[in-house]
Amino acid sequence: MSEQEKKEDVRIGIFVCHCGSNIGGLIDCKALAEYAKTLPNVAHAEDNLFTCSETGLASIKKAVEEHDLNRVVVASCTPRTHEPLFRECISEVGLNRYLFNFVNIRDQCTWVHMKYPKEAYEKAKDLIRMGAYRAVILEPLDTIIVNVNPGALVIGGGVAGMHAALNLSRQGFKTYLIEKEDKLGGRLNSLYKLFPHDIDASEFVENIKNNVQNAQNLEVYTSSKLKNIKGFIGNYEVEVEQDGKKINLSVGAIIVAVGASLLKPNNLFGYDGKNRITQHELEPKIKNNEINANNIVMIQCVGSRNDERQYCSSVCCMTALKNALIIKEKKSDINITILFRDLYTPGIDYEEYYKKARKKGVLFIRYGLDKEPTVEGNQIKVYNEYIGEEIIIPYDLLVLSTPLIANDDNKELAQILKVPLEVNNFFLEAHVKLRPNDFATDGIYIGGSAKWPVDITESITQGYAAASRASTILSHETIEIEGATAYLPEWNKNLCKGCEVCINICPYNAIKKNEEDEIEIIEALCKGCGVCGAACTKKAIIIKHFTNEQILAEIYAFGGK
Amino acid sequence: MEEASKRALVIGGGIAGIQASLDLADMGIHVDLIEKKPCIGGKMAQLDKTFPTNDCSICILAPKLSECYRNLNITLYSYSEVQKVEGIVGNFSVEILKHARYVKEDLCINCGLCVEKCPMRVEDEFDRQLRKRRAIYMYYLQGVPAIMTIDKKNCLWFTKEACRICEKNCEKEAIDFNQKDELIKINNIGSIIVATGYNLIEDIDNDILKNYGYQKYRNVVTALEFERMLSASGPQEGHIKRISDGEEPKKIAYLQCIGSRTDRGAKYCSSICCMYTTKEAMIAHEHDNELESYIFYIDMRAGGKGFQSFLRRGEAEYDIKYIKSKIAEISIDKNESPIIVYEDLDTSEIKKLKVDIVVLATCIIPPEGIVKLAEVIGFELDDYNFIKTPPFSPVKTSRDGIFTCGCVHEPMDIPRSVAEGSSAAARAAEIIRGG
Amino acid sequence: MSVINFKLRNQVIKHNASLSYCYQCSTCSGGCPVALLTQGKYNPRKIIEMAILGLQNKLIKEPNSSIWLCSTCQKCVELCPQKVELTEIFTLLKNKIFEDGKVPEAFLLQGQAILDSGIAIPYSKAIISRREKLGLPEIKTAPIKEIKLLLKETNFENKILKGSK
Amino acid sequence: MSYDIFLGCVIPARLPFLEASGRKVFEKLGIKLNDIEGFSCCPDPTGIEQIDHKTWLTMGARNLSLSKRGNGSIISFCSGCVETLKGVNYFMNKDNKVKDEINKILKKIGKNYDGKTNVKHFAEVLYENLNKVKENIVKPLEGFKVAIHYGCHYLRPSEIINWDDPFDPITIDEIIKTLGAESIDYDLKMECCGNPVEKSDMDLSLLMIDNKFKSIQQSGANCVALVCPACFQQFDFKQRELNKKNNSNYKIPIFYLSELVALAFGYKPEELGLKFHRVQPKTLLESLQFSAKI
Repeated sequence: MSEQEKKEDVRIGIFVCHCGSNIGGLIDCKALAEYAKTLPNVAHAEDNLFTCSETGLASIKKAVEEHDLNRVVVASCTPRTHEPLFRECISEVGLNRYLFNFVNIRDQCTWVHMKYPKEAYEKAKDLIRMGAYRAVILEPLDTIIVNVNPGALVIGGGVAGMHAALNLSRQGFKTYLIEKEDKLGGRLNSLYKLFPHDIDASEFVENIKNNVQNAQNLEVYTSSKLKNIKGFIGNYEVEVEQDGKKINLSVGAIIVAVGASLLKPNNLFGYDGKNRITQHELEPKIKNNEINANNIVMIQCVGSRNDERQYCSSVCCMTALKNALIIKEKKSDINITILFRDLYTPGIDYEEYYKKARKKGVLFIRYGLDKEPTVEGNQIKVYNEYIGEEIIIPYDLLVLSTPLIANDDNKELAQILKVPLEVNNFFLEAHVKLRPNDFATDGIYIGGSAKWPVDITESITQGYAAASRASTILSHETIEIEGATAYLPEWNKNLCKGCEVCINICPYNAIKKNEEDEIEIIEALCKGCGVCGAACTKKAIIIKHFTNEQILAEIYAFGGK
Repeated sequence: MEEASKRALVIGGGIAGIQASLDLADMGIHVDLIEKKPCIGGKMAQLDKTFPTNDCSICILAPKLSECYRNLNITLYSYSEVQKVEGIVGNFSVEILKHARYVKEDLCINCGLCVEKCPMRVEDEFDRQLRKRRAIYMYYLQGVPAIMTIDKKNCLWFTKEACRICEKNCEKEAIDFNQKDELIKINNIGSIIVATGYNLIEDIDNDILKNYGYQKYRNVVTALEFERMLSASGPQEGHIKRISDGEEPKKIAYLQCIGSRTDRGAKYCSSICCMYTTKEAMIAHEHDNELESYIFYIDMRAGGKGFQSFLRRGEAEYDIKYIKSKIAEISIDKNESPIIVYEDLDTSEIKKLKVDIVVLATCIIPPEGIVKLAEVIGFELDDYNFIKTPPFSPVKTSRDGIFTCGCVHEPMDIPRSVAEGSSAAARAAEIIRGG
Repeated sequence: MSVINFKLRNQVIKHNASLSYCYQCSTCSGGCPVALLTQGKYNPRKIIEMAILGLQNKLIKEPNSSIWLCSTCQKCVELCPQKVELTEIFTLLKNKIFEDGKVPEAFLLQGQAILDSGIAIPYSKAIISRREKLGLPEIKTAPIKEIKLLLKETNFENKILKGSK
Repeated sequence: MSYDIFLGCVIPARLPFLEASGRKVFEKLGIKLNDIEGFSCCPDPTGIEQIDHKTWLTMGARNLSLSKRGNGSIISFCSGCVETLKGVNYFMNKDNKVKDEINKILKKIGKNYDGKTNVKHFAEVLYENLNKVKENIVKPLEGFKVAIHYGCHYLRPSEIINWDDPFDPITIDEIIKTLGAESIDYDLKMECCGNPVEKSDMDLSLLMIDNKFKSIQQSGANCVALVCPACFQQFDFKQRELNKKNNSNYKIPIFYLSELVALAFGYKPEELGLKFHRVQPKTLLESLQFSAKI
């Protein structure tokens, strides 16, 4: 039995954070700290305006030293964003990082009980007491150190994927780029010119493809699909299928850059693929000088920004402007009308581009979602809210701007990689704001339109960004991973009856049977989610850092008062 | 060719520069991070919450600030500016001017005693002049590094050779009036990332805000000022009050495109205002669920992830009224309540709307000092003095080995700034690793 | 229901390119003193949109067009974020109405006076004597023959006649 | 210093007393005004220009071509004339095609206009000679609480007028203050007086000036100063009409800027023909110890 379990040796420090007014604005943090002092084994308690600030961290360290603390409890926001910081902090003053307990009194207390300050205060007291009782029996744990394979897999050979792969290979990492089509380039292959500089798409894409072909450390597999994946951060075993044959690759990190697809506007605005076409179908016509219309009407947000598909696809306005401008440049007396809802041209170049389209005489008419244009024969009727009446526009070519949508096979890929999708089936990043190119799963990264519709410039940015994130792993020979894992201790092995429930239930494939037919947990793969421990009928599996005793201590602390 | 050295220089400690620094440091590349202000954090540190998740801004930023401070691969030079850049891609040497804080960094423990005793009251820049600070001060509460700074321009000792009360009260003897600005030279820099952020149009003298009565009418504030008013650690401690009389507002109007998308100011779109305005209206509504919000816009630009749903939520759950109309001018009534005249497009009627506060979504402009920095480093600027980047090389400048990220080259939101920070790090790493 | 008329639209743009930059933000209508007092009966933004769409019937053919309510105070011109020259565009449209012979009478009367005497207000006997009393010099205005010639050249004379019918 | 004086139509033929004060002021300042033979209507930017731009340009260019003595410098007491003449300059100099077209017509009467005649509003010249104005003051206008009405065409379109701030002007305020009077701010200071819409909607025109009067009355001003004969008529003539229509009781004395300058220069009200104002300024002047004899 470790020493820490003897209560007389346990000295807990409790830090109650105001989180500005997020917590302090609703409940009395000073009083909470005073309350904390009355709890058993608590040697010190204080409140801070922001415990996570450098000042707050300094006061934790100071208190650990002054009061000889060996457990630290912070009652504040959420472990999701702040646990690593506090763990790091106490380890800097010599405490094992797992002797820290996080009590969530913001997300799970003041935020959800905003309208009940009194009750929230009482709940915060309960939560702190529970946290303190659990802290008493926390145990020090070691982190797990694993080797890193300095290779990367990039899935998707479009503009984002190619840039990610190029960057990683130039950084010196062995990089594999797989593309499901028979050639690299993605949607760039089907475009004519690229906004906002009207650069020739084929020239641009050929140039990148050349760079990819000539790059050292970079292997390309076209007509290839990811079939299976095993392993964990730093050590992935990847199975790729190319033309029916299997290829096995070993990499340390994976980048998802599979791009997006275009919506086919079947049943929308009389789409017929002839004189009612999509922007995408318009491009080759412009390229081959096949436009023989005098009145062109473009409709924006076809199939997007509605109840079915709420989002703005963000590239269609610029695409329409580009195609309108190119047509106008070729033949200035063609009348082009763009029916839009909100013109999306943020930033410097795009707004300038919009203005250029106006300068060239493109006509813009706004419509509302509740009053969509209607196509009647060779004319379009649209309610013009600016003058409050319906307007008739004759047309001989109707062009529909349809949004980028998630690829059909995103679900399949997400399952293989065990990463989440959002409601529109785009991939879901770890944090919309601050981790835009990470997945919650370490070692797998995301860039480009696979995550959300973006234009080429931003695809490139994100390709590089994902490469950067991958490089933060690949640059190390070894990395530390979470020590709070599931664990089958020697002394519990006799309890295990080999029922394999844990193997079947583990979402990370972290449990298997070894040659002796015994359950073995691969700690590096385990995320400590706890389902195996909960499912184990014989209670053989222990979840480190969330042992039954620790959880029961919390429960008793709550009910036992 | 000489082997490229293992250092990178990042100029600007806002979220873009921080992300670039952290990525490079995590790749094992040493980073020298230069910040002009006394603390890193940039504009994001001044925000209350961030769209579209409405995360508390400083709460999600603070761990990153700490990481920058603690990471052994990052040397942080706060209150410092780049003076000179020599050399070529793969091997630059840089001279940095580190301004004297008149506080010994290794001794100050940010106990605050000096601040308490300082007799001077000075407009607080971080709080957008809505509050007073002292002549010795922490740049902001959660600032990193957590060290005091003496503002020489306002300190009685430097202006009148009197006082020195801070010195007498500092238990750590950290005050040092004899401290001098320091020139620091760093060699072996493989690549430089410029991330000096942005300013806002109210920061420079201009006519554009005059029509809206800004600085004439006390209840007309800019969005960043309002952000400070919302913030728990801001001048109103998280209770929104009218500046004129301290009353809680019941109606707030938000005006978009102030100084942007116009031939009379900046022609470009400031990119972020549509979203942050909705966010501010939501947060204000959370302070008081009877509060009415009106957003006056030209085009609602919400292309980012989750943005459209965010607007829908604003309308449905936070009672935000979106009105397509740009406001010509503002007047006030006897209570200093702003009066807005606008056209209701649905009816063509010209309506008057009296509100308690007007919030102006002012235009992002290039950061102060960018012209000088461009000369020092030798990269090109565009017509507006944003850093010029070539087509489809979003983080590259015109000079080899110099990269950029964040708003210093184009107005953008936080996710894109973060992605660009990583992106610039990737490009710099290519060079440093000889790729 | 009106049909877009690209011909008129392009004519106006050719005359004043600033029309195409209007993005209907309604700064003009919100800032217009007449729009406020007429509750939008006169609405500069709406007239501009009609010009953008080239709605001939509403702009030119309609008698008692609200366009004549513009006070030419030029506030909209100064406010417009896109520097659309509204007053000039309105002038062009009003000129077209004049060609069509449909201007308010007061304008015709002023035109007639100019046609008759070269000045908008003829000198009455009373005024001439008042001028003398005030010690003011006698005014020698333009030779009417010269003005008549000019107004024939600009076709002003014909248009006045057409309007007076 | 000398200018060719362009009187236009309204001032000499309807409000000659405004001309009287103007001439006196400039005489006192030693700025010579040359009378030129043969000017026509400017023509009116709110009238003729609105119905025929080309005619407006042609007649305006003819007028401008006549100014030779004052080195091609015209001064006018009327904001409308100034706008027309500056406007014609603007359009002719902006586009050579316009200049050629107009000169082709002018050729028929043996004239040509090079686009080089300089045009100034009299208030502009006063502001430029503010020191001289100051030197000539013998009777500062103490007690005059002046609601200034700049009038639209004195300021806008700023690209053509190219003088003072179109929304936040200072020049007339400065002149008023120099005279020793007080400039009183009022809510609708920058609003249009409504004169031009008289031609199409009299009620609207009355409503616009009525609002201005209300705002002026609230401000505590005891008189109005302005610089445009159209505005003058609107302000001076419409008070009685409004009183009749609305049972109001407006009696706000309206001064032309030149009249106030002349009073400060020591001219007697009777020399200036102030009696021809419809709203008699007599009571005000008496109360401020100015000669009662009007």
